[in-house]
Amino acid sequence: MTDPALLLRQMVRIRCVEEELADLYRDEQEMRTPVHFSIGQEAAAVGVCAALRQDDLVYTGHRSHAAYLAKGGDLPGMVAELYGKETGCARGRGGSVHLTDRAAGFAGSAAILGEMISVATGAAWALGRQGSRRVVVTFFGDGAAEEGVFHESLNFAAVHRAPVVYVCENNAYSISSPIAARQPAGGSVTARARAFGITAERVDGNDVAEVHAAARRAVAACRAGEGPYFLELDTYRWREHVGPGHDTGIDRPREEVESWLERCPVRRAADALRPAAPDVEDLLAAWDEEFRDETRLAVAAAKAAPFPAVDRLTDGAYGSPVHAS
Amino acid sequence: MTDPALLLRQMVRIRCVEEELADLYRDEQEMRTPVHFSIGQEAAAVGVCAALRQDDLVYTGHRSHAAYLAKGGDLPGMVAELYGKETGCARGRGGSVHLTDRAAGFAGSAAILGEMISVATGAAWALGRQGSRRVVVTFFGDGAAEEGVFHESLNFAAVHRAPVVYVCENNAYSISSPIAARQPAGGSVTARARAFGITAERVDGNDVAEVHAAARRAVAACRAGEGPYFLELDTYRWREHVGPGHDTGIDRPREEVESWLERCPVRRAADALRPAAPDVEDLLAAWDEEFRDETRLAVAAAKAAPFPAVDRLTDGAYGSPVHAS
Amino acid sequence: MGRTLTYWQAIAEATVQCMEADPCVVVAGQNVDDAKGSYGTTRAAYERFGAARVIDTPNSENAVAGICIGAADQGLRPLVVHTRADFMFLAMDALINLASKWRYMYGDQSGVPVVMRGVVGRGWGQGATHSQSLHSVFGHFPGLYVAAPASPADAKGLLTAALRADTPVVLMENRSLYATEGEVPEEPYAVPFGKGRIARPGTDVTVVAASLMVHEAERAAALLAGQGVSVEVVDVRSVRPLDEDVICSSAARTGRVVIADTSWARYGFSAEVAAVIAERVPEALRAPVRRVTPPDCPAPVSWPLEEAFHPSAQKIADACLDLVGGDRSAVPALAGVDAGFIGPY
Amino acid sequence: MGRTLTYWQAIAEATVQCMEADPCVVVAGQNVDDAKGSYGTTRAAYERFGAARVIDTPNSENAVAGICIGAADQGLRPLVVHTRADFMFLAMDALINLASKWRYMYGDQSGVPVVMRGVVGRGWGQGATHSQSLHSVFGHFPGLYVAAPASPADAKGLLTAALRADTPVVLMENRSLYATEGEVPEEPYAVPFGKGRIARPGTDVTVVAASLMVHEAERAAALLAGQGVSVEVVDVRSVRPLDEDVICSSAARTGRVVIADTSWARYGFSAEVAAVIAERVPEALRAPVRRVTPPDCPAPVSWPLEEAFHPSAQKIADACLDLVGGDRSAVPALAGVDAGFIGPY
Ligand SMILES: Cc1ncc(C[n+]2csc(CCOP(=O)(O)OP(=O)(O)O)c2C)c(N)n1
Ligand SMILES: Cc1ncc(C[n+]2csc(CCOP(=O)(O)OP(=O)(O)O)c2C)c(N)n1
Ligand SMILES: [Mg+2]
Ligand SMILES: [Mg+2]
Repeated sequence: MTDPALLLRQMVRIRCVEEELADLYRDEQEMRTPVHFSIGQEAAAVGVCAALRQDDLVYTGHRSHAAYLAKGGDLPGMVAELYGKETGCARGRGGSVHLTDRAAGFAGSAAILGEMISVATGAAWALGRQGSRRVVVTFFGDGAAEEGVFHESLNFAAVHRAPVVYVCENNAYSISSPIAARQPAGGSVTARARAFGITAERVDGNDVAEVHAAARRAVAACRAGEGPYFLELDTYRWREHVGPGHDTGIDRPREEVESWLERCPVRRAADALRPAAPDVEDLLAAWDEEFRDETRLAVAAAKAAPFPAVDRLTDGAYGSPVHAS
Repeated sequence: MTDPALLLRQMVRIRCVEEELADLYRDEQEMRTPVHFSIGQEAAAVGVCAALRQDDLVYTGHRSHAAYLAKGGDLPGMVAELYGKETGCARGRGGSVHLTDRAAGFAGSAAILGEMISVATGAAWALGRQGSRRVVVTFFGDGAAEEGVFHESLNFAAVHRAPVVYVCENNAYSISSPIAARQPAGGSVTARARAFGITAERVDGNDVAEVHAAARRAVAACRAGEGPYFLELDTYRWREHVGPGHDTGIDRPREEVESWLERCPVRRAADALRPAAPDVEDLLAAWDEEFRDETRLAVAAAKAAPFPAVDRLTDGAYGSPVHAS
Repeated sequence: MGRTLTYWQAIAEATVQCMEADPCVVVAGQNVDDAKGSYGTTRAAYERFGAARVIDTPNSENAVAGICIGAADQGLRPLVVHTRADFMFLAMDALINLASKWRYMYGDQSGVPVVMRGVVGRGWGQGATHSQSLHSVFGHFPGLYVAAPASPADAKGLLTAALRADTPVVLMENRSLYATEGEVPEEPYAVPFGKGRIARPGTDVTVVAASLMVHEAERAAALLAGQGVSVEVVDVRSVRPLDEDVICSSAARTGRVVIADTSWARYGFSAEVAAVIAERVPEALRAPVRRVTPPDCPAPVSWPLEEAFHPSAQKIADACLDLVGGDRSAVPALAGVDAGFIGPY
Repeated sequence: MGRTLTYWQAIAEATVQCMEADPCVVVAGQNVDDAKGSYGTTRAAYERFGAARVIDTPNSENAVAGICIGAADQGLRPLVVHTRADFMFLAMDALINLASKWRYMYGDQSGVPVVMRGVVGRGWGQGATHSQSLHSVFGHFPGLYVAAPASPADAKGLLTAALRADTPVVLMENRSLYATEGEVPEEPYAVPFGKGRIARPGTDVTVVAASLMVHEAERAAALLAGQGVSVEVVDVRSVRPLDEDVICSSAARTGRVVIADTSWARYGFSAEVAAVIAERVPEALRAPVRRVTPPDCPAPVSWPLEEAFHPSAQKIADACLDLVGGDRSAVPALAGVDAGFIGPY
C-alpha cells in the first residue's frame, strides 16, 4: 500500500501544475492547444497510477495531464508540448491531447473518444501473449463509454483475458451534457462491464485511498492473469470541459458544482491524514510552493526552447522506407 | 395468441420456399446473389412476426428471407429479386440481402452487420415521437451483437424508450466461427441487453410457441410505451453460412449438426400440435405440396420477367433534385 | 444593400426556418442543446423548439447516424451536427455503406434524406484529428450530395436545399468562416447542389476552391490585382455534384489554373478539379495546373508548423504568380482569414 | 521459366515466410482460421502456426483495428484480414485518425506498423456494399502506405514489404485476381512501395491502372495490338506513395492517357493520375485524358447491370480507340478477367 502522504503529495502536485498552467493559458494565450484540465479529479489518476510499476503502461483519452503526471511523465516535456516546442514530449506535434512519455510508461493519449480503450486492450493482449506480467491501464470518461468501441474492446479483452484495467472517470458530464441525457437511468457503466463477465467495481473517485485500494485489486488480478478488470470512479471536474475557465451556472448548476467543491479529493485526503500527520497543513503549504516553483521552472524552460523548424514540417509522417531486397 | 396451426403452416412455407430455392440456386446458377438461408431457424421469424400487425415494421440483417416471408413479404417479388429481375422487390438492384416490401411492413434488410440494428432503433424512435403505437422489430445474429453499434443502439433506445424489439437469433456461429471464440464464456447477449436496463428474455428459439409468447410480451410492452425489449432466441442453421450447401464436418462438427436436426422447429411444432390435430401429418403433406407449387410459380414468373434495362443503370442513385427557389 | 449576417447566424436562421416549414426536421448531435449551441448554429433552434426537436445525443456516432437514417426512413428529416468533421469517420459505414446507397439498392422506392453537418476545426492547435476536411472522401461515393459553402448566403441556401432534398447530404463548414459576414436574404431559399459560381471575375489565372479557400483566393486575388494580375475565383459550392462547366469555362478563358484546398492533394478535391480539366479542356492550358494544399503530413499543433501547414492566401498568390511568371518578392505578406480568431481554443 | 503460383498462393506464401522470419507477425480477422482460410490466403499460416498466431476475431472491426494498433505499439506486427474491403469503413477511425497519424503526432518516436488487407469482392451479385475498392480513400491520408498489387509476384512482394515496414499499410486485393497465375520467386523478397512498373510497353496510348484493371488493360492492349494500336500499360502497384515518374514519362512518350479504375471517378484514383499529368506534363497531351470507371451509382446486383457497371478490357479498348481515332466496330468483343469465376457466390 502506498503511503497516504505520498498519494496526497501527488494530488497536490497535479493540482498545482494544472492551476498554474490554467492561469498562464488564459492570460498569455501562448499555449495554442486545447487543454482539458483534471482539477477536481486528481484522485483517480493518483490512486490508480500508484498501484502501477514503471514498466506498466497507461493510455488515456483527451483528459490526459493528470494520468501523465501520476505515471511519472516528465513535467518539462509536458509543459513544452503545451507551448508547441521542439522539446515537448511529442515534439510540439501533438499538443495537450497527445502526451506521451515512453520512459515513464505513459504510452499516449488521444483526442478521439474511445480510441485508446481499444489500443490499451491490444497492448495488454500483446504483453499477455509475450508472457510478460506487465499491466496496461486506460483512463476514459463516462461519455467515451458510450462509444461502440468500448463494448467491442471489453468483449475482446474478456475472451482473450487481456491484462488491462479499464478506468472510467465518471464525472457525470460529456462537455455540457449530463449523463442522464445519454445513458439509461438506474444503470451504470459498471453494469455494462460486468455483462461481459469482467470483474468490476464502482468506487468513490474522490477518495484516493479507496481508489488506490481498488486499483491494487485490479492490478493484482491482471498481473495474476485474471484480467481484465474494470473500475468506475465517480468524480467531478471543476473547470469547464476544455480550457482554463469555469462553466458554473452555464453548463452546470451552481449548487451542483459547489457540492462537489466540498468533496475536494485533496482536502479529503488531507483531512484523512491529519490524525497520523497533525502537520498536514504545513506539508500542504510546502508542497504548494514546491510544485508551483517546479511548474514555473518548466514554463521558463519551455518558453526558452525553440519551436520546431518549419523545414521539418513533414518529418515523421512516415517511418523509414522499405527497400527491395 | 395466434393459432398454433398457423404458426406451423408459416414455418412449413418458409422451409419449402427455401429448400426449393436452394436446389435451384445450386443447380441452375441463375440466381447470382449471395443467399443466406434460414432453414432450421424458421421458428424465430414466424414466432415473432405472428405477434405483429401489418403496419409494424421489420428490419433485418443478411439472413433475411424468413422474416421477409413471415412478415407477409411478397414471394414472387423476393424470388424475382434473387433472379435479378426488374420485377424483384428491389428491382434487381439489391439481391437477397436487400429485400424490402413496404406494403407488408418489411422495411428492409442489409448486408453489413449491425446496420439495421441502429436503423430499426431510429425508425422506432421516429414512430414513438409521432405518438404512433406501431412497433419495430429487428432480427440479427449472435455475431452482429459483437458490433459496437449494437450496444450504442441499445443505449439510445433505452434512454429514449424507443418501441423496438431486438431479436437476436443466436445460432452460435458467425460463418465458421463458434461463439466461444468470439464472446466470453458464461455470458450471454441477453445479459448485455439487461445492462442497459432493457427487459430481456432468452428463450428456446426452436420452440415456436415459446418464441411467440415471448414476442407477444415484447410487442405488448413496446406498444404500451414500455419499450425497448430484447429477445435472444437460441437456434441453429442447417445449411452453410452463405449458399445452398452444407458445412457439416467442415466448419461444424457432425454430431453437433445432427443434434440440432433432431430439434427441428417444424417437427417440434407438428408434434406439439398432434394431440389437438391428429391429422397433422396430412396437413404437413398438403402444405408441402401447396408451398412448393407456390414457389415454382414464383420461379416461373421470375424467369419470364425482364432484366432491368441496361440504360437505366444509374437510375435511383439520387432522388429528385432540389431547385433554387 | 441587404441584410448582413455572419456565417453561423445564416446557418442558425436556415435551421429555424426549415424547422418552421417542416415539422419533421429535427436537430441531433452531441451538445446541440447547450449554451454554446454548436458555435451558435443550433442555439436559436433550441430556444424556439426545445428539447423535443433539438436532441442531445450520446457519444455514439455510428449508431446515431444509423438511428437518423432509420428516422429518415420513417419520415423525419434529421439534421445531425458533428462539432468536428473528424468524428464522422465513426459514422462512415452508416453514411456511405447505407445512406448513400439506400435509394438505389432498394430499387428506387424510398430515400433516407439525412443531413450531416461536419465542422472543420480550424483554430489554435486543433491538430491531426480535429481539423480534417472530409469533402472529397464523401464526394467519392455516388448517392450523397456534398457541399462546402463559402459565404453566409450559400451556407443558408445549401442547408435549406439539404433539408428539402430527398437525398442524403453532407455539409462541411470551416470553423474559421463562422464569424465572416455577408448579405443574406431573409426569406427561405435554396441554393441548388451542383451549381458553382464565379466569386470574382478575372482574366489571367483561375483559382478553383470551396469553403474557406474561396476567401483566401479572393484575398489573393485582391492582392494580385495590385500587381496587375487578374485572378478569377471559382467557388464550386458543392463538390458532388460538381459543376464541371463553371470550372472548365473559366479554365478555358484564363488558360491557367490553381486549385486551392484545405485537404491533401492526393485523391482529393484538387485532384478531381485537375482531372476534369485534363478530360475536358486540356488544350486550353497555357501552363501546368497548380495545387495549393497541405503537405503530406498530419496537421501539427505547434503554431509555426500549423501556419506552414495550412494553405493560405499567400500560398495561393505565390502559385498564381508562378503561373504568370510574376515576382513573388514584389507582393506584400498576407495573414490568414482566421487571423481574427480569438483563442484560447 | 520460374515457378508459378496463383495470386492467393503468393499471399499465403508471403504470410508464412514473414511469420517464419519474424515471430511478432500475427494474423487476425474474422474466420481467418477456418477451412476456407480467407480464400486460402491464411490457411497455410494457420496450418503452420496454429490458433496462437492466426486469430479468429469477433465481429468488431473498429476495436479489432484499435487492438491491433495497440498490439503493434507493443511490438507485434498484426496482419488484419477483411474478407470485404467494405467492412473497413468501420475501422476507418482507427486506421485514419490514429494509425496513420501516430508516428507524426507523437513526435516521431514510435510507429504502429499494422497491416490491413481488404478484399474487393468481385463475383456474382456482390452488390453495393460488398464490392467497393477503397484505395483512394485510404490513399488520401498521409501516414499510410496503400498498395493494390496486380500480379502474384507483386502480391507477395508488397505484402512482404508491408510486414517489414514501420508504417501502417493497407493492401487492396481484388477477389477476381485470386485464381490468376504468375511467376513468383520462392525466396522472400520485398517490392518497394511507390515504384510502378511498365506492365506492357507501347507507343500510342498509355493506360494507367492498378490491381485488376492492369489485367484488363493488358487484355485490351493485346486486342488492340491486332488493330495496329500500340498500348503501354502502367501498373502503379501502390497508390500511396504514387510513382509519378513512371506515369509522367509514359504519358510524355505516348501523349494519350486512359486511366482505368475499379472505383468511381470523382476524387478517386483516376482523378489523381489525371491531376499528376496536368501538373507535370500537360503539354505532352495530344488528346484529352480519359477515365474508365464505374458510372455514378452504387454497384447493382442484377447481372446485366453488373456487367455494365464494372470497367472492363472492352471499355478500356474503346477508350483507347477513341483517343487514337480508331473504329470500335473493328474490334472483337472481350469477356471480363473474372469470366472464369465459378459461382455460386
Ligand atoms: C469520437 C468523438 N466524438 C466526440 C468528441 C468530442 N468530445 C471531446 S471530449 C468529449 C466529452 C467526453 O466526455 P467524457 O468521456 O465523459 O470525458 P470528460 O471530458 O468528461 O472527461 C466530447 C464529446 C470526440 N473527441 N471524439
Ligand atoms: C461489418 C461486417 N463484418 C463482417 C461481415 C461478414 N459477415 C457476413 S454474415 C457474417 C456472420 C454473422 O454472424 P451472425 O450475426 O451470428 O449471423 P448468422 O449468419 O449466424 O445468421 C459475417 C461475419 C459483414 N457482412 N459485415
Ligand atoms: Mg465525463
Ligand atoms: Mg450466428
